[in-house]
Amino acid sequence: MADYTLLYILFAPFLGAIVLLFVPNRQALQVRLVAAIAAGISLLASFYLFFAYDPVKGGFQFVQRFEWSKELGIAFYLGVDGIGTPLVLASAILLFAGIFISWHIKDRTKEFYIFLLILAAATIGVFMSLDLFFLYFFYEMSVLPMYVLLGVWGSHTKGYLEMKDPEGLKQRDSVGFIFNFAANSKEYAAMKLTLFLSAGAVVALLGILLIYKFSGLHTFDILVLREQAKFSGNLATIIWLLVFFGFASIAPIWPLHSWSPVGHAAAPAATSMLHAGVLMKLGHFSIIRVAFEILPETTRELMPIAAFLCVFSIIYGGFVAYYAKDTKYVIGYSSSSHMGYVFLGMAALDYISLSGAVLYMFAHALATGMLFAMAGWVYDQTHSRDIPSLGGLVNRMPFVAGCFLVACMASIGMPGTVNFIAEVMILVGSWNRYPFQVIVAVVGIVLTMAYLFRMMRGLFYGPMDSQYSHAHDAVAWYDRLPLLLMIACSITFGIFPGHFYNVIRAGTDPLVSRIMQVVPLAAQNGDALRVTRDASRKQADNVSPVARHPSLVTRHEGTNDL
Amino acid sequence: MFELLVILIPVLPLAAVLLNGLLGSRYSHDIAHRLGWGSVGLSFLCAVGIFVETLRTGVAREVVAYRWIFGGDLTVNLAFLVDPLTCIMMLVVTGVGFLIHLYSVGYMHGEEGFTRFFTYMNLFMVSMLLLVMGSNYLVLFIGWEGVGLCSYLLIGYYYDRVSAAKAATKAFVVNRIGDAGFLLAIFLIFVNFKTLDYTQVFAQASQLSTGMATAIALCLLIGAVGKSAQIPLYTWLPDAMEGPTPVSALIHAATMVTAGVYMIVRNHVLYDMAPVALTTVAWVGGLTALFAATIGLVQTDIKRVLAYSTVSQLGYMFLACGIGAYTAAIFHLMTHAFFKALLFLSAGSVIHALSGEQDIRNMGGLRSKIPWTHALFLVGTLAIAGIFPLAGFWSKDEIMAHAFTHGQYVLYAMAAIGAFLTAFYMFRLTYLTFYGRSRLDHHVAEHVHESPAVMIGPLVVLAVLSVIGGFPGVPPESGWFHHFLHPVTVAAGGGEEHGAGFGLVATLMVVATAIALLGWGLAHYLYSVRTEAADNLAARAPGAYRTLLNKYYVDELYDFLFVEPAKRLGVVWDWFDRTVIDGIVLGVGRLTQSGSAGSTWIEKHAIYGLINVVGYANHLAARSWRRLQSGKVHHYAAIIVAGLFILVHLILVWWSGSSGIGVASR
Amino acid sequence: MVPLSAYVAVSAVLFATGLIGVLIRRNFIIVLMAVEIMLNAANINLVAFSYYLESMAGQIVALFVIAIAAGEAAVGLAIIIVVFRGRLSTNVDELNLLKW
Amino acid sequence: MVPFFFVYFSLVSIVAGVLTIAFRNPVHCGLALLTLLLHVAGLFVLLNAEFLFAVQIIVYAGAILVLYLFVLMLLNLKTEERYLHARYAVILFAAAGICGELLLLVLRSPFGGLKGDAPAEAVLKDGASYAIGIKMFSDYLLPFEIVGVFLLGAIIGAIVLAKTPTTVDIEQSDR
Repeated sequence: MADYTLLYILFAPFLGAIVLLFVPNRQALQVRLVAAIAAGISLLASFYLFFAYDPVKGGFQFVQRFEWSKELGIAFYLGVDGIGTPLVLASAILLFAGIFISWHIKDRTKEFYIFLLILAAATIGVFMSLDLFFLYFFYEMSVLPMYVLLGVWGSHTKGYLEMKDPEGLKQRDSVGFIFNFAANSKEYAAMKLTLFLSAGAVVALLGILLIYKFSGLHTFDILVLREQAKFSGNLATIIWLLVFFGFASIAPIWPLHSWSPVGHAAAPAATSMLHAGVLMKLGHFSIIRVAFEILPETTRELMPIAAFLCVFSIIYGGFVAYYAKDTKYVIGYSSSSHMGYVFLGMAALDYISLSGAVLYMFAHALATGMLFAMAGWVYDQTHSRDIPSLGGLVNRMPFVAGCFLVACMASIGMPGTVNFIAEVMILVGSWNRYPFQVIVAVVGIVLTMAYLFRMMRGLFYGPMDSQYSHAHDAVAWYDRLPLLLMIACSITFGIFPGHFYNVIRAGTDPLVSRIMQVVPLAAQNGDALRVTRDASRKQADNVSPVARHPSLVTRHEGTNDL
Repeated sequence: MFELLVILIPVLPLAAVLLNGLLGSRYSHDIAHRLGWGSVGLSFLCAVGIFVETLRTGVAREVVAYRWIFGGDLTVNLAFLVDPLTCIMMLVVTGVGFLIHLYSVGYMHGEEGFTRFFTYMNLFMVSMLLLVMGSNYLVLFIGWEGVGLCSYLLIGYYYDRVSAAKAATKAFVVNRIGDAGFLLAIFLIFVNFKTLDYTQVFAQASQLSTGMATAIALCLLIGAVGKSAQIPLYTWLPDAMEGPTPVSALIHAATMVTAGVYMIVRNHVLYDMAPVALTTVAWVGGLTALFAATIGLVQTDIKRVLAYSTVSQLGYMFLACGIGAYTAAIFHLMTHAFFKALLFLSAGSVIHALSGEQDIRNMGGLRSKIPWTHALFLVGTLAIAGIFPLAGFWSKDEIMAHAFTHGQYVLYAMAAIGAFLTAFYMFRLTYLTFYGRSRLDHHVAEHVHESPAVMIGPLVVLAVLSVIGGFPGVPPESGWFHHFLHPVTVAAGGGEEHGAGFGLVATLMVVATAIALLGWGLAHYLYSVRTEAADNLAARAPGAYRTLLNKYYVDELYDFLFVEPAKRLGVVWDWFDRTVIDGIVLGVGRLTQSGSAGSTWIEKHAIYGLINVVGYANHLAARSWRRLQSGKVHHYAAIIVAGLFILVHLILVWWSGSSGIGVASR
Repeated sequence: MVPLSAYVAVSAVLFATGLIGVLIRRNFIIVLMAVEIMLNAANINLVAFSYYLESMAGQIVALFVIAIAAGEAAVGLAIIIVVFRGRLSTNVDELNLLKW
Repeated sequence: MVPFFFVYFSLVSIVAGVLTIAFRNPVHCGLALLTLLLHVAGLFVLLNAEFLFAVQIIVYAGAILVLYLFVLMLLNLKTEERYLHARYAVILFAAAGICGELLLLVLRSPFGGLKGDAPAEAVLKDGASYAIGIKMFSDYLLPFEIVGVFLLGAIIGAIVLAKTPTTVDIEQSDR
């Protein structure tokens, strides 16, 4: 059946960006409407995708395949499983919300929306790519607009002005610059983010190319690779490490996280939302897609690395967030702390915890999206992100304060929000394997609570400085719509997670069984493996891609079909 | 029908929350408060219906509202368990809640954010009902978190006051520490039983090892201690008095803080398997009861005295749980809800009458000015002090008697001293507030007025309940109440012993009454008799005055011997509380801060430094290379030519293996 | 019979002339003219090789080169007009807007 | 006869080229360039390329050079005092040296290549224009079309660039 849902979702923003090229910049409203319509189409289509995905059938659905280069074995190959579907939905929601959050951007509106749409569309592209080449292609494509978005529409961090005087410039050019904590300018942040992520991407690319080269299959097709590619000890380890750390830098796992708070702090609200909300998840998702699918055995051996590092992520991020005085730093570090939970859920390699990790990605996207949106709103109104100097804003902006509270609740995993379910699933599922980490994570929840509510108090409660008396609440429909949309999604899925849960389980269950059970058996039957590989390669030429999917070909019949 | 009623109980307040929360700004306060108390009242009626049904059939039933998380190995339903314990809790929560809602209509009249207040209160009712009705740990936890959230919202109701905002955050954070323990307990339970349903867990509980049972029970205890404000996590409760008085009455006296007790009773199967945990519960309770009571002696804020008294009474309930008297704990929970709500609301009425004055040193002589409030407050005081035959007497006496008959003499002594102190400080409070010379500010005194009927009405009902609320538990240990709760509180294996004879029970009752009367007498003597004597003396003659002054020396002696040490102990413990316990909390905070500072330092100097080294190397390289970018076309052209030249030579070298000159000269 | 190398030599000399012109002249228009000289030198080469290698390709490419030269002249001169309008100069040294 | 014409055309071309870059007055430079173009066209005739000869005269001498002169007149450039680059001597020697070496190189190189299918007789029989036409519209159709598009683009680009800016455009470019 030809179902072009994925193409609609993916190309609506791209087309929107192209249409925007021809809309004159003076017509700001038209520009916004075009962007909103493009994002709206994408959003509706992803809701359809989400509800039309059949968890009983499982596997990759809505598959689209277009040969791109036969010689190199590249195909434009799209499809979603239970892991990709919620993330596509999250991206679409955040894109739609982000368009409205940026409604007040006056400076070069058109270009901003073009880059925002490209960013989001590329992110969506990663989540539905079934071809390593295009996965990497979209991955890079989603990173690069960040540079422009930060560099042009970003904001400087506090203390930047001191950097602009001659003394500061001299200092910036001196060797002492090395130890200058975040040079505070948006350009610095943009540069750092782009270099960091591109470097990570290159490392991951190396891994991907090694897979391509040494699999001997001459294809980038993930499904073929995961069925037939076989890597031996050291090579597998090297590839796994390259892929893991390459992609983990965007996730970001502990020592590779330092681009994220700086980047978040400098970015405009919608960009931070998309970035923290979905771009970070590209890391986890790509690790699942590449490392988990293609190298299950190595994953089982090496995933404790992630379990080890995630402790640092959780605690360290939490502590630094507690100390930070800049609202966006707090949220940024809290994001990197929360990503530790996802890593914990992934590392445990358990049905429940991996599903929890995927659900947490979705939940965190909404929660952190709301937080960044609200921090952006406060910044727009007060031109300050300095928590000690703010306060009492609830008088001026009750609606935003209320939303902020809900966002904090979601972020700490209050029951009734989808975060709670995700958190419980991760922790419950990981307990058997990593009890220590779970205890740390539970402490981390308390820590999250402490810093978020400290920020809540600092921003909204207490006496208000009179200089902020001109601040406005979000009154217009286009200001409220995105917040309400995210809150509604968070709470609705928190109260009715049934379908959501089934969809995710349809994606994670085969994966976990592969990693935990099927592998050793396959390793025993080396000869049979080779035969099967030849046979299935012949099959691959004749049969349509859908039919090749293991869940449709009854994977459990042959234990040797690695 | 039964299912519908059960589901309606939390759904009705939820509907009110949604209406008031989403549309509250569209209509007047009148509609908002009617929705608020009306929904709770209907819930109460439903609860009564359920209660009657349960009384008739006497079986526990489970009602599944809907399947929440389901699939393979993790299934959680949003389900309600209706058994006698739930019935009692539902009645208490909705009943007292309904009265307090009614009261709030008068108390909060004209406040800014009136609708918001009712929204939060109703949300609290929903959460609390989920907490007591849930049939598995996850639903319990939802309610548990929900009440914490509502507590946070309502303490911080006056958000422009820094102290309120701080108290709210403190309450939430301390609660959350407890929640962390609770969450761990849930994981342990899930890992051991692969289910979170009460019935299945309790059915399989016997397979658990003692060590694991102890671990689970202790983790649960951490949660209970945080929620119920026991040592060492009780510090948030006195601060929580920053919220409006009805909130203090509902959340911080009658319902939410008793959630810990409810949880322990609900899980008594697990506790029965872990004697160590049980002993811990008992000692935590006993110590808290005594400790909080002594602090209560020296407080001057009317609500803070009541807050410490709440902590102390919760200690009694924990004590009861710890010695296995689960029914007594629930019994005391119920009577405490009646009289403590009464006390708080009366105190609220006093504050209302005095335009917000809360310091008892600035009160006095209010008996004649607000007679209704006085009478009601007195009933509450008598009830909490344990004067025969009011509600507090029966429940408290039962706990003490149980401790005595089970040989827990130390705990009994602690409870007895606590009871004495309770009587003393409560009557001190009464005397300072309502009797003696008026110490009111004259501006305030002009405006003193009795509260409106909408506030007094609920108080009267609560007063009646405080008087008769103890009778379901008569006679002790075998009253109607005990029979009703018997299926829940008695573990499958054993039963509560009825070892004590009538004589012993009667003696203990007499002793308890004596203790209470002693406390009353002392308070009467110190705060009523003496001051009047001193006043008369000052008026009449200096000689007689001196004589009485000598008598006063005796008082001084008594003071020195009994009151002062007690007071000093109170001061010391208050100091201890402020310095050591708050110090520990602060210390943890400081540690957090220094940890954060350390992390930030590493971030700044190590991680950023490393990255910046790379960046700086690039920077240096770029600075030298950018000279190439002069922007002049000539330079670019020259570079192109040079490049071309090099390229041509490279090609030639590649072709022929020698340089251009070499080729040319060949 | 004129040898191929003679044509190539002429072409090389012309090319060198054009190159030197590009490098040493300050007037933008003359620079463009020098570029035309270089293109012509290339054309001579192409046509000469086309003749000696007996292939039409060289002539066709030369034709394309002429077309490109036309385009280059049009655009280049337009740029000169724009720049001149802003700066009243066609001096190459003063045009350093490309500097970073 | 042919060697004589060759020597004449080449020498005049080279001299005209040198003059083109040497005259102070831009108009004189243009005229020298015209001389060069005409003599290069002559070289084309010697190489059996009549079509190119015509194109060279029509397009180069007729169109491009007129464009140059037109612009020169339009801008009304004065002859400059310092018309050479500041360090022209260095550049001159360097470039001359480089070019000398290149000249040596090209003269000594073997000039190898694939023989085509258009020997002089065949071309002369049907005429160079015919041969080019056949070739151009068969094997080189795509490049031909691309060049067409390219020229169109150049035309549009030249118009857009040289257009007098209106007030609206200024406002827009400020955004």
